[in-house]
Amino acid sequence: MLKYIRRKLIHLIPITFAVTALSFFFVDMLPGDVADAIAGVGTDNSVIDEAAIEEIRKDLGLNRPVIVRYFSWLAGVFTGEFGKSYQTGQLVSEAIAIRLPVTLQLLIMAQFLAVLFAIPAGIITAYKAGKFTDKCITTITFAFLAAPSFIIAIILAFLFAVTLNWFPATGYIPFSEDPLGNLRSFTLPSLALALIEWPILSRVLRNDLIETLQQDYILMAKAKGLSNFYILMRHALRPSSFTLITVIGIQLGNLISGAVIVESIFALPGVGTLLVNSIHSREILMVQGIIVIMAIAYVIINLVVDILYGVLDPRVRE
Amino acid sequence: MTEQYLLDLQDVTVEYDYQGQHFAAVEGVSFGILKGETLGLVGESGCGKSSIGKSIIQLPPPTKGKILFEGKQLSNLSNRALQRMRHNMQIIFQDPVASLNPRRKVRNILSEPLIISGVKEKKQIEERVRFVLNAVNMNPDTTVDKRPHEFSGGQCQRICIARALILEPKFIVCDEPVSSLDVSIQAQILNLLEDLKRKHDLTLLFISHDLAVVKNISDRVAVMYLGKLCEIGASMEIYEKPLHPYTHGLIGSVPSILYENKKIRETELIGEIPSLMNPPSGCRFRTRCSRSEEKCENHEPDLREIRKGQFVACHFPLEY
Amino acid sequence: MAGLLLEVVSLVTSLATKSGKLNAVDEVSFKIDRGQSFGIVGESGSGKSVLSRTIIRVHAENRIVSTKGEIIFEGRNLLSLPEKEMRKIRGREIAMVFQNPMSSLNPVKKIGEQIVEVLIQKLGLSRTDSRYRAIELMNSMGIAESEKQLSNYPMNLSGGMRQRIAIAIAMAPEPKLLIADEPTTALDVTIQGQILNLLQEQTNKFNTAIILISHNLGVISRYTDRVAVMYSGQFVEESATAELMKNPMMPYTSALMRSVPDLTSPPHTKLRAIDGMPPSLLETPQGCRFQERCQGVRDKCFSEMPEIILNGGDHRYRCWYPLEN
Amino acid sequence: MTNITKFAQRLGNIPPLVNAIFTLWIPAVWISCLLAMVIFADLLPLYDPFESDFTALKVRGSPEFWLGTDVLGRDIFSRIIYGSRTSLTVGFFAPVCGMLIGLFLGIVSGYYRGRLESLVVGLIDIILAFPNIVLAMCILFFAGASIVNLIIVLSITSIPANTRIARASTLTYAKRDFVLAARAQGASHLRILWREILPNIILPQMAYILSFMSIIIMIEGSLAFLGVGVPPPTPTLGGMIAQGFPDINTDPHITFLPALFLFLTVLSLNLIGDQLRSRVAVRESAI
Repeated sequence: MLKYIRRKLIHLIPITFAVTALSFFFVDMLPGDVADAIAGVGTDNSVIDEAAIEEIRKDLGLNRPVIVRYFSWLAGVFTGEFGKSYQTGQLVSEAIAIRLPVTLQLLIMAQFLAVLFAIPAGIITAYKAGKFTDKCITTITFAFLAAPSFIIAIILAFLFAVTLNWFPATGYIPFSEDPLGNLRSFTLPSLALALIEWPILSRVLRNDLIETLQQDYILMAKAKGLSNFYILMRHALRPSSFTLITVIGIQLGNLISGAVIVESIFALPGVGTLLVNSIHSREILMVQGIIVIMAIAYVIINLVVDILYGVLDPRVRE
Repeated sequence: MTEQYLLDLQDVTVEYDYQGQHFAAVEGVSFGILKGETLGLVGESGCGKSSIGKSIIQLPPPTKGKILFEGKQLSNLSNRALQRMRHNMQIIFQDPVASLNPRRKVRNILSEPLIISGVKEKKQIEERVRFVLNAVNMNPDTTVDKRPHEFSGGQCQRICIARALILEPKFIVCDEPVSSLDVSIQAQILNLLEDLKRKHDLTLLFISHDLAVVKNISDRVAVMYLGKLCEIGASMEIYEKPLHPYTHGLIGSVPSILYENKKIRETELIGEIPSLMNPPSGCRFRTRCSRSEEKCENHEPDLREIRKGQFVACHFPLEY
Repeated sequence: MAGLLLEVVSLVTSLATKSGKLNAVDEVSFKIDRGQSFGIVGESGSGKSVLSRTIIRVHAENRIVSTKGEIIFEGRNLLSLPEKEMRKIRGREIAMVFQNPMSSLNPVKKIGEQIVEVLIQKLGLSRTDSRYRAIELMNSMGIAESEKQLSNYPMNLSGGMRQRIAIAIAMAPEPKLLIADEPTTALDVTIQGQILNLLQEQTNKFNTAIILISHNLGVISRYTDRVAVMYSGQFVEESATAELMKNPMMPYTSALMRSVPDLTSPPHTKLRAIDGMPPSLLETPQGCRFQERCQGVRDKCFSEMPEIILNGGDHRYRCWYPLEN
Repeated sequence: MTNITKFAQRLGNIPPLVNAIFTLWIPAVWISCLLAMVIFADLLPLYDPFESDFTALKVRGSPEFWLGTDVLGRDIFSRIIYGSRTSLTVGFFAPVCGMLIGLFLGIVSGYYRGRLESLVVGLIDIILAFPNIVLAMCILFFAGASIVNLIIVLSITSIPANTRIARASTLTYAKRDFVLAARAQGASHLRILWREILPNIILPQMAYILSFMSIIIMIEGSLAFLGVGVPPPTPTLGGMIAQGFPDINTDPHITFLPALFLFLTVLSLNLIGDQLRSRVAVRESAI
């Protein structure tokens, strides 16, 4: 098992390296840099002052070779030092740190709800495969699969906030101030994310379970005279959950993407809204910082998923 | 002696890497096959018999040792020369369904070897395809435009044999060609192979785990255990008077149909086959051998000729 | 302890496949006594596996199954039992060993867990008791270091060892009937003997009757008391094993025996192959199902299906013109 | 005794609640009509999607404006058609490019294995590490939002899934004996890839393309909604939804009509894709 984790960790190093390099370069290589932005190039009423831009470049160290800049930036990344916002002067790390808990709470609640819906739905549809219950649930999953997150979010907001007024449409209440209000403010956003995630998970679980239920060892378990429920839970569920776990890992990127949209619809002050705002105000360092944090988070969470995989399936540990 | 072998294996070793572990599936195996004979290669799973078959057709080539075909060392050949040499050596696999591409028609499957070897004329290709289909007792008119899934396992194996024959090879490796077939179909394929061998002057290496099948088709038989050759000799001799305790045990463990007048040799080999990753020292069979002594643990037995043409790798061969 | 254990009467099992409905088992009747060893031999697709799985009501085929006839086990018709009752019989009274021990053990559950769950659920033992019992069982199956093996996963064991575990699981509740569906086909020939001997020893010990299914005439001949030959979903011949091997009446049985190469005959003996292929179960011919491949076929074979009939003693066969020996 | 098998008797894709008329033909008709309208939009008697009628702001559906007008008094139906044009253009070219690249990477890495495979797998991991919408947002905003850029970005995001599918099926086929048999006949690797492997994996792969199209259309909508897609005044479905969102309690139709169109289009593509996949799967299992 340790060997397995070590192998996964070693795999992580080049990926992390590449991910940080890409985060840096693709923002860096794009036309228009921080200096342009500060000088106002690209905005409608800008007067291009080459000398001023050059001055700003020098100040920011932008005239150094790109490799040097990358490594100094990378060193910054590992010490949590991403630079400063040139508009407000706020530290990038600080701005992210304030907003990260909001996004994390949203992601965790959404993931929890998605799994909570998906596992029973997957089990029921696989067990009743081809029957009426299966057809009903799978038809519903189909409808949700076709709805982009922003449409689901809008419908939820329209129904439960605007029309029924059960939950707040926008706004964020910190957990420390009002725990119940905090959960209420997170209900609709996390539900919106969960609703786009669960049909995928449920379908994956259903297909894998159906395949597992055809295996010889399930027949053997039946021949042992075990009950169907016991076989389903104790023999079939675990070997059927591997794809589910992999898919949760892969879907994480989509979940984060969804979070960006949902945060801006429900006006949650998370990393997503920060990213959207930073892009619109050309806060390049902020954008870089957010992207690299998202990418590293993705890599680390996938490592956790891989390890979980190893815990559940003795075959991959070898 | 060596010259008259059509195929000569000298000290062949085949190594693989599996999940970070390096091991030899075949270690230091030497034998030759005479022109026109059928050599049977028997052994249980993991003994390396299939690896030998594949190393002869250089897929992959052996990691150590030489394989000579008509006196030419195969691993020294350039790609182009090897390509030409492949006409002379073909292979038939165990699972006939898996060895035919499901998306291609029989006509395309059979003409593929001709096209690769540079035959361009359509008419000539068509003629050859019809000829080999007839040779394996299949009606060309009803078969050429079908795809493999429209045939039964036995028919698919006939198509595989036809494909192997189409380049008029001198030598065919038959890698468990009847193991996945039903007994009634198995006999048809075995008879077909015998026929073709006679008609087309073929030399066969017949790999199988089924001792009765091997005895029926082979002139000589080689027995392998855990990557090593234990015994080789004339088919009749090996089965009547095996020298190696493993050969003896193997033959004894085949359950045969009880007739009143037939004698049955009942022996049961104890224990399990050891792992190839970590083979026993000395003689590899010693962990399951009732005759094993200290010498077997420390010294690996060499292959030596005990009776004329019958070689055995054992310190204490059986006596008769 | 002799006496009738199982009686199958006119059993028909139909499967709905993509290309239509077919009778995988067609009008099969037989009896098994307590402690008897009953062999079923046949080629692939002859219906022997479907037959055995109908008895224990465990189907793998991903198709709709319907059954007719009677399966009377100790006086009760299994076919009319509700699933809940049937579950009590499965694994307790009737157990099963599958062909491939590589796939019949759950790859992500520890060996110990897979044995113990039967002991707990079927015999009502406590967790600690069942652990001891599991070790005992594994010892009697010839498994070395059984205590250590409990916490192993199936992938760490060889095929032979896995099949021993499967037998241990099947024999744990000392069932009255054990169904062994090609139990050694996936194993090496030297291991095959060990496993079959173990099965024989265990079933003798508890007077368990066994249905041994195999395509290998040698195995059937050596390990069974009675044997039935299946062809195209039907029993075509049934008798005491020694009698059948000596005096096959049905041309198919005889041809089957002759098409197998024999260890005692010299090399290059011409095999007597059976021409053609078994008929498709979707469109079985009128009359005898072996008609197309039979050497002694006559007009009547094409028009009328022969009934399976008794020949004086207890040798039954389905043929209009049986062989004379 | 008809339910001996209590367990799953049917494998495969989603069993439709209703029959093929609803799961295949109605979606197909929907997509065909939409496609026709989108292609011939310029010839149809539609309002100019850019022209505002300030006398008719935010009106509901009427004989004059079928689906009503938006905040700026532009005809919603006409804007939906022109907006779908953007969605479908991107939704067609991006998955096709992504599939071609993914197919190539998947086959090559699955067949040659070794270092090449680790490299491709690493590349996929790297692409996946950037959430697709976030990646697209950044590139589009800094490089400029145009249809071509949109297609490039979305092609990149659809490479990983395509590569995985192609690699997985190549791995299963490359192990089969017919590949070994081809090598024994002396076929070159290139010939084996082309004649033996590609024909086997291309069809299952193609069956996924409609599903990828629907995903890309959803992403395109999301980007437009966030205001980083094709810039206004070019109509886009996502942009229309975003524009109507502030007035959702008074004039929900401005938001929900384009949303409904987007939803139905994606749903239709998914349904047809699923049918296609299950048909290919049936053919596979027959082989």
